[in-house]
Amino acid sequence: MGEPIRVNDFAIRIATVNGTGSASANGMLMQAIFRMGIPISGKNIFPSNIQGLPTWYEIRVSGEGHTARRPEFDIVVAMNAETYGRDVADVRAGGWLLYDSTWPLDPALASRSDIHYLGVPLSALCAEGFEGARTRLLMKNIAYVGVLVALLDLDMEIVRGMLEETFAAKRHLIDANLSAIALGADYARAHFACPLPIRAQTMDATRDHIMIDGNTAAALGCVYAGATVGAWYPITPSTSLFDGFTRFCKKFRHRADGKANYIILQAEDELAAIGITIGAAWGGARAFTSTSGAGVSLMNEFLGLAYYAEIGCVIFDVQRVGPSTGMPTRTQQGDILSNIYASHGDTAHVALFPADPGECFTMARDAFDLAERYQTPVFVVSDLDIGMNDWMVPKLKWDDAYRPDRGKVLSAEQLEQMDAFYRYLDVDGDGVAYRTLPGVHPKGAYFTRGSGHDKYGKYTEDAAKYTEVVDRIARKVRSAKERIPAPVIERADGPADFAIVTVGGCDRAVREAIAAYAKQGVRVDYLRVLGFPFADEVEAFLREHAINYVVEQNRDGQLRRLLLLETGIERDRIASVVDYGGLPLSKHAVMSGIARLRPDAAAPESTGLHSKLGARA
Amino acid sequence: MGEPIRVNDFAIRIATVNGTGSASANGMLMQAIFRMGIPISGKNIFPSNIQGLPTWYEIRVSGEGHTARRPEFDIVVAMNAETYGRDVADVRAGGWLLYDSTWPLDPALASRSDIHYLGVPLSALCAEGFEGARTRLLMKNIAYVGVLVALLDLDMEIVRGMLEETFAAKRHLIDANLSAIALGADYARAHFACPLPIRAQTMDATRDHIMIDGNTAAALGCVYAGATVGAWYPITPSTSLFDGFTRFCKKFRHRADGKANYIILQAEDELAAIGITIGAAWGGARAFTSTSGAGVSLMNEFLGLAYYAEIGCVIFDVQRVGPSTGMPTRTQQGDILSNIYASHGDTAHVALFPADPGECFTMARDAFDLAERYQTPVFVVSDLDIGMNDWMVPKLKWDDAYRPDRGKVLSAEQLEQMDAFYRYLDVDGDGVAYRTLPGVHPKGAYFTRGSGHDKYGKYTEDAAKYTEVVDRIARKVRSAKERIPAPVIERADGPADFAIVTVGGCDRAVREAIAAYAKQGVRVDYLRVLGFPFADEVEAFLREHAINYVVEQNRDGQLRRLLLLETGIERDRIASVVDYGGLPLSKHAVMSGIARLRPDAAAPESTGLHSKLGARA
Amino acid sequence: MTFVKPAVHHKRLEKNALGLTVRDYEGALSTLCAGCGHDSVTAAIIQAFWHLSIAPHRVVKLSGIGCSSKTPTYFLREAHGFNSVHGRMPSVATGANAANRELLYVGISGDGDSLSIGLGQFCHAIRRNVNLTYILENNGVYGLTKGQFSASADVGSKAKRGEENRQQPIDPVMLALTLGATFVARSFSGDKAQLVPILEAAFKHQGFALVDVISPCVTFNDHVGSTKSYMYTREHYRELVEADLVPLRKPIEADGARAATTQVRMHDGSLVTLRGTEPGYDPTDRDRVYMRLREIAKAGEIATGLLYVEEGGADMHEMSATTETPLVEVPFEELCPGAAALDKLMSQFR
Amino acid sequence: MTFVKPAVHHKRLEKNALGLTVRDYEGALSTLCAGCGHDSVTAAIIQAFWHLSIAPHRVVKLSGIGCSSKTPTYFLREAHGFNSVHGRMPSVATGANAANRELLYVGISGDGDSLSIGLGQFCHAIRRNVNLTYILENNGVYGLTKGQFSASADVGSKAKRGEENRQQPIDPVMLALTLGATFVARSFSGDKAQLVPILEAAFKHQGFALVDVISPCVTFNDHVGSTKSYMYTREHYRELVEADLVPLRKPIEADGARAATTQVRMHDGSLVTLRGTEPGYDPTDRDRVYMRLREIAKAGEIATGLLYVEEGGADMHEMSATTETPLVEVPFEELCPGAAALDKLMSQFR
Ligand SMILES: Cc1ncc(C[n+]2csc(CCOP(=O)(O)OP(=O)(O)O)c2C)c(N)n1
Ligand SMILES: Cc1ncc(C[n+]2csc(CCOP(=O)(O)OP(=O)(O)O)c2C)c(N)n1
Ligand code: SF4
Ligand code: SF4
Ligand SMILES: [Mg+2]
Ligand SMILES: [Mg+2]
Repeated sequence: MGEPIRVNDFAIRIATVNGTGSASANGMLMQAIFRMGIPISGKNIFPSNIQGLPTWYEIRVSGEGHTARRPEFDIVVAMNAETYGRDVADVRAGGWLLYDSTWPLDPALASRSDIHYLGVPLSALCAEGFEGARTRLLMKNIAYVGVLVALLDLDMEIVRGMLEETFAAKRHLIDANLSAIALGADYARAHFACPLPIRAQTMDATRDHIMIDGNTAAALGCVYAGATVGAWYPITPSTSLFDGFTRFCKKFRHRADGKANYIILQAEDELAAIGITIGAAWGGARAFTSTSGAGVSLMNEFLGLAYYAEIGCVIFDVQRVGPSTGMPTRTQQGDILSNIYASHGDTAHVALFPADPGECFTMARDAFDLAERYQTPVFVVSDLDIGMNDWMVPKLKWDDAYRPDRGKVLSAEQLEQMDAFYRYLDVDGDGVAYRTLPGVHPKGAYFTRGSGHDKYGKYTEDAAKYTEVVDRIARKVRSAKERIPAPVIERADGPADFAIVTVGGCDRAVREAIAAYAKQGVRVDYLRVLGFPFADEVEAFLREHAINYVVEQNRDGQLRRLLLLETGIERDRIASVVDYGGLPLSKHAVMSGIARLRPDAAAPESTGLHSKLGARA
Repeated sequence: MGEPIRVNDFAIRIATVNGTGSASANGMLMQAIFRMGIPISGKNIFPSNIQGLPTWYEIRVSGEGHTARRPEFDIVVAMNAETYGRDVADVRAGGWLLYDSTWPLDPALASRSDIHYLGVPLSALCAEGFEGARTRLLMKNIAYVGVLVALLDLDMEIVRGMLEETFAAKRHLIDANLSAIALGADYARAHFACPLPIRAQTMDATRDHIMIDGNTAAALGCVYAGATVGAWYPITPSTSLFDGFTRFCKKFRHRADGKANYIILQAEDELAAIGITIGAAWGGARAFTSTSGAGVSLMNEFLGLAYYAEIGCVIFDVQRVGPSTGMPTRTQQGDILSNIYASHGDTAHVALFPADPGECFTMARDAFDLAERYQTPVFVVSDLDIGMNDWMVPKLKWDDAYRPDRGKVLSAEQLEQMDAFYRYLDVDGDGVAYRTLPGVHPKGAYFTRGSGHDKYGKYTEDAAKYTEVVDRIARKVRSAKERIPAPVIERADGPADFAIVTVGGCDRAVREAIAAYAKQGVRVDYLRVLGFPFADEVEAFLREHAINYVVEQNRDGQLRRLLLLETGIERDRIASVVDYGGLPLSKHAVMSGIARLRPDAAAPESTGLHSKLGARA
Repeated sequence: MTFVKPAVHHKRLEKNALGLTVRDYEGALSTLCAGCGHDSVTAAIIQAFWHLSIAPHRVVKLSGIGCSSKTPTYFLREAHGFNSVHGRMPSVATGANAANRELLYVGISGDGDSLSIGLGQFCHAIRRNVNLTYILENNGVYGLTKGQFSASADVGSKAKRGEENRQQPIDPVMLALTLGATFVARSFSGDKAQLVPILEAAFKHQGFALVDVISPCVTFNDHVGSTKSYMYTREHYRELVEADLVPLRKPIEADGARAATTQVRMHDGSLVTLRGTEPGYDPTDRDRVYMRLREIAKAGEIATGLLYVEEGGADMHEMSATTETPLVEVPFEELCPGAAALDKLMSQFR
Repeated sequence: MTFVKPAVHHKRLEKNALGLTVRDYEGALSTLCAGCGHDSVTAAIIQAFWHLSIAPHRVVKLSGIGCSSKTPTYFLREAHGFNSVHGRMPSVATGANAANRELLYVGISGDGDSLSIGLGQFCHAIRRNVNLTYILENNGVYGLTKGQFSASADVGSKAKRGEENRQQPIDPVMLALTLGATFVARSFSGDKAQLVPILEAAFKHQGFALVDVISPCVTFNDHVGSTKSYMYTREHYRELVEADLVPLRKPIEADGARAATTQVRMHDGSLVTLRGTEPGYDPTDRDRVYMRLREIAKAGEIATGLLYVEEGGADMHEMSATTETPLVEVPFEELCPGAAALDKLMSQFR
């Protein structure tokens, strides 16, 4: 074979049919490696359909801790005859194709001389080993896990422990799974040189970490931030955020009498979802909704109302490929501008950009604080990759000293002592007016409206009175930059050759690219924006560099556009590197994008077949 | 009095109560002056309410042809006791306040020593001269016209002719109106030195012109362009566009059998209105909708669909002050960006920016041609000032040789001869694919969808196939700049001190400012963008000038932002001059805005009181 | 039937149980057209709140956009008000109610606001049984945009300029009955004597209470040929059920004088007495109510009264098993599971 | 009742009047779950079009978003199709129909698509009486987003994970009857023998034809406890009216064998024969239909059949007095008034 041994550095793609139960098998594989202490990530490339179509699961294992997608597959597990063609093609040169050899492989597919074919008669083995069609189908998935256990040298004790945990009292399930694994592993050991040159080895890099998806983490953040009203309408890929919120509320939010300390409303559509959210926020609750691009499009009018009437609420946009329905099960960062400038008229909304589930958790909390502090809608701009895929992040932590920042809310006592209350008066000169909640005190009453009002809250059609209020609102929103988390900045050793600026889930791939550049002696400074309005550091950083590559996942370079509009940077110093086909970003896409703009820059090193990268699935 | 005589150069503001019939009196005044051959314009500053609130009508008369709003009133006709205060304050120093002296003026109001008070007991005169409360109320309006006929020396023969035309067979109405005019005029001649130093004099500058509002002209444009399906939902200030379309269709579009060659659907909301428009355009009709900002906000999702599924339809956005309900009866250019980038995901829409009703007519036609040629939504970005106010423009003309540009539509014969048809294939390499209409031929059938599709129209979730299509769409929309009307460019005599770039209805005020600068020896080059994507001339022009002031009517400088994003111009060479209080733009706002940015630039010359300009009404 | 203009009771200075006069329930001066039906509805709302001695600041008033939707400014100046966006008041009200279930919610809408752009939200608020009095000021036109037909315009009704509507009207009452609404009433802005007790009952109702009020638009829809004019409404008016609310505070006396009454006990214990004006009309039998209303409509009459009521249905909070404490008042300490719980939870993610 | 699985007629190779076989009416391969009710509906649609000998390319098929809304790809590959946005198919269909009234329009939607996000458009398409067959593939859940309750979920129906729905369902049939729909039917994806003739009649109907089809979601809503499962539907199924369409081409023969029939002549002259399965059921009496359906629903049964039909109502084009010529075909020369007319008009603006 001649292939050098590579420990804890490989990528696997598993091709199956959706709805056949492969998800739990893939999860088992992930968990086993994770529990071996090895950094790992999983990307689920699934169809917008419920059952019967091709689906892929990609596992990246990296002792160095790189967890971005790596579309260069050492092993492809081809369990779906329908996609054999592309699956064979997707094995890197020198890699391994694992397939079900119960039926012979089409000779046309079996003809790559630069890869290794590993045929395991999985169906036949399971037909022999198990009873019942459904069981056989499910166990076939477990059996390929078994094959991989042998090929990759996974720790069987860990796998056994996981099964015992999962099925606890159901001994027969533990046994069935164990024997399916044995079927696969034994066959592999009997027929192939196990382990392969690429393999896993126990290390200690995941001890304080968890595997979690961003929607679950965001949901947990909402629970911890004290959100009590959630309104939503199902839409991929945001649905699981409310699934999570529901689950955690059921766990944590029932009072002694069984009554709920929260209310979750499945709205009739996104207009209603944001309407409920705004109504509840106006009523004094921490309220939020979660949606994806199409939903935000429908919320535009209401978002303008919330901006102008100054109602602080939180919107999670778990982005998918748009415009229109687009590719609902693919990721993109295409809503950056439509979030920030949502609504007709002059607006700008506060936004936070998490890069991973850990930040989904903390930014969910921050979003509520910002929304209430600045009395304005706050977006948490996530995406499918962050929201639905399995990420390894440090364990989530909570500071029990945290108390919500409700901003400037007047209590009954304060109102009692006031001569008069005016909702939109800039009493403190900071652009933020005091608000009151319904029902608290007669003096707190005012009339909220999206139509022209003066600083006293009175209806107006007067130019000066109108502009006075919208000018203050502009000032107020701009001032939010003071509480927006500072950008993440990491500097190269020594003067940088160039800088990369990025946002959200591009983080991992960009860092991996920077590490690769460093190995090649190219020094790259790094900045990731965490929110909008931009903290001052953002512009300062851009100004430090002759050229900043703005890496993002949309066609039109929306972050770059936002930087152009909202900082003073010269256009020639920010260049777009975009990738928008819907797959999670890879180091390769970053480096080849930069190489295209900068012929002198290093292209990504290659260990195999790259020609069709990203164009698959 | 010492005031020099000023012929055909004055501004009048008439303050009344809405719903009391003053509109027709004001119209009569306008028409009389217009028929005297004198350039004129009227601005209706009305409340968002049906009856009983203050309303103003402003008439600008300018022999030099300046028809922008001039908020420096020589005469204020104060017919509404509720607003006496501000009406008195709004008379320029040296000007005249005309009020109903049936009741004495509050001494506090009568105390300005720098203006002339002209009291006419209008109510008393009408009580004497007419029977019935309603008639008296209406005739009081006609009576103030009579006063102005005398004060301004209007041509009574013209007035008489107008009345005879208007009321044709209704002799008694002609007589009543004539006697009301006489009541006012006689009283004025008896008590004041008539005419005033400011006065009208017949000239010949309106012969080939008409007085029309932009919505009416746009409606006519739609009829002439061959639009057959119109769907709308009422919203100020766009409603009168469909009122006009309905009227003209009734006039021009019924066949011999009385059947309609069009269908107008009052939709249940804006989502339905754009849905119907898209459906009809897809079905092969020239279809359009008309709305204002809130409506566009609601249309976002559908606009993304039309962009991505490539359906050419036309949307008129008659802008008002936003975000949210804002000031529905005030003007603004606040939707430029929300129109062009409507929808989540990466989009950019073609837009046309009319400056006056004449362009509303031609651009309505052009919009359909562009929509069908580029198979994409096209906005006509109008506003309340253009759409609802009375503008003097050259008579609308039509070329009978015009035939609609349907773009690339395959006929049954063409399809019959083809092997296969693929909806999204770039056959000609120009980014525009061929389309087919339903029902025409079995070979033309394809499946339209807003979800991922490849160039053959087939569903896809493949990165490369998806991006191939959206890249072509981006190219296609960019290429529309070739057919977007070229910008209006006017150059100063000799090298310019600076340039002004503007859009839409700002045109008149900017030109007036440039004329004023010229008188002061300041040379200013002028460019007005007529559409988006920008023609190449736009950037070339910007590059010619060290500084370009971008004058527009919104808070955040949206045109400037668009130039920053969509041309290569350096940010320091485009500076924002904005006015967004909701009133039509004036020369004064332009010049003082520029003066603020450029201390050396001339401020507007003043003939009177300016302190409260724009802040009124 | 002949129509009797209700006697206007000048109770201006009379005080209610809270020591407040009717004045204390007023708001800003109306800017609607003189004679607009909506102003009469406003007056009835003021009267009903005063009569029930509800503290103004414990009321939340909401609306969409339209002439009708402007009216919340004209009553209860001490109540928080929210003039939201066109057609979407139901969702805003739902959210506000979700946050604080203890306040009294009254939503004002128009026929355009509720039956065109807002139809979906209207129906879903009924389905969710939000505890909200929903007053639909129904004039058959879009008043604020100057007189286009709305979805409640009757077939054959003539617009001011003469066109005739040819589309079927959407009748909010029939719709609400079909959708399972638990309180359905119709009245007329010109009949305060009928409207005030209906509003009082609606305010007491636990759940969604629809009060459809024919409220003529004098400017755009009060001419001959219109079926939503004062004249037409008066001439085609048919009162089916008189309602009378006996608040909990007052002792309930048997009303021996009137027969054929149904008494419905409201959530707070107060009693609504319903007197059918025709024999056999049972305002608690949804299906028979539906049929009778269809008959009356076919006969060209407008059925009014508290047409249907069903007490004891679960409202949104009950269906959600929300705590009795308004969510806005639950202390953060109870909402946040804390660091220890998080730490424990983390083990599930390994 | 016991439910009899319809005999599947293998007419694959039989040709219709256009010389086409059933195959010519098929589309792409379905990507739905094996056993999904929607696929059966697709099969019935294919059958009905074939049987009526309608030229596929003269059909326009539209949908919103959902599993159900995917199905237009699976039939009539020679028809233009439009998979629009979620809940908004009715407006797109309205526009397409406005442009070309001559084609046959069939819209496919789901219960989420029609009764949640799309409720307003659904109701207004009924009100406008758009000439459109509206097939609502009703499974009580959002299939494509993985099984949340939809607005048609019955009270007490259990989700796969066990939660029970507590909100009243919206019944599209009752809603359509209330809103004045002129063709209202309900069927079951598992009963092709009933569904095919209903679809045929719907295609012939001039105006909006609602066909609500209980179409179980085998993946998320076919378990015990669900009221939209195959089992539940079969057990609670009650056929009220059998329909049979006799196309114009065929000679109409008296069917002496069956009594109690009503015959309705469709717009194109063909006849629908309706056989009530219970005495006295009159599918042309809206109010009695409404009442009977309520009774049946209360008894826990699901009424099916061509429940109500009214022919001869004005559709959208008739209400608009649109020319018979499809608007797309009116030549530009007739649409543009020309230079002279404009010149003349200009005098009005001076
Ligand atoms: C999104 C949106 N579309 C349109 C409008 C314009 N608009 C304001 S009020 C109104 C209709 C109001 O009718 P109705 O609810 O019947 O109230 P009324 O004025 O008759 O009382 C419309 C269409 C708007 N404000 N917002
Ligand atoms: C604006 C918008 N919101 C949400 C979605 C997500 N979505 C897709 S299908 C669907 C529900 C479909 O349910 P139904 O119409 O009942 O169809 P089924 O899948 O059950 O056949 C939802 C919520 C979307 N596509 N667009
Ligand atoms: S227009 Fe009609 S609805 Fe509006 S205020 Fe006037 S009368 Fe009332
Ligand atoms: S999820 Fe349900 S509705 Fe969707 S295809 Fe599967 S069975 Fe059908
Ligand atoms: Mg109305
Ligand atoms: Mg469904």
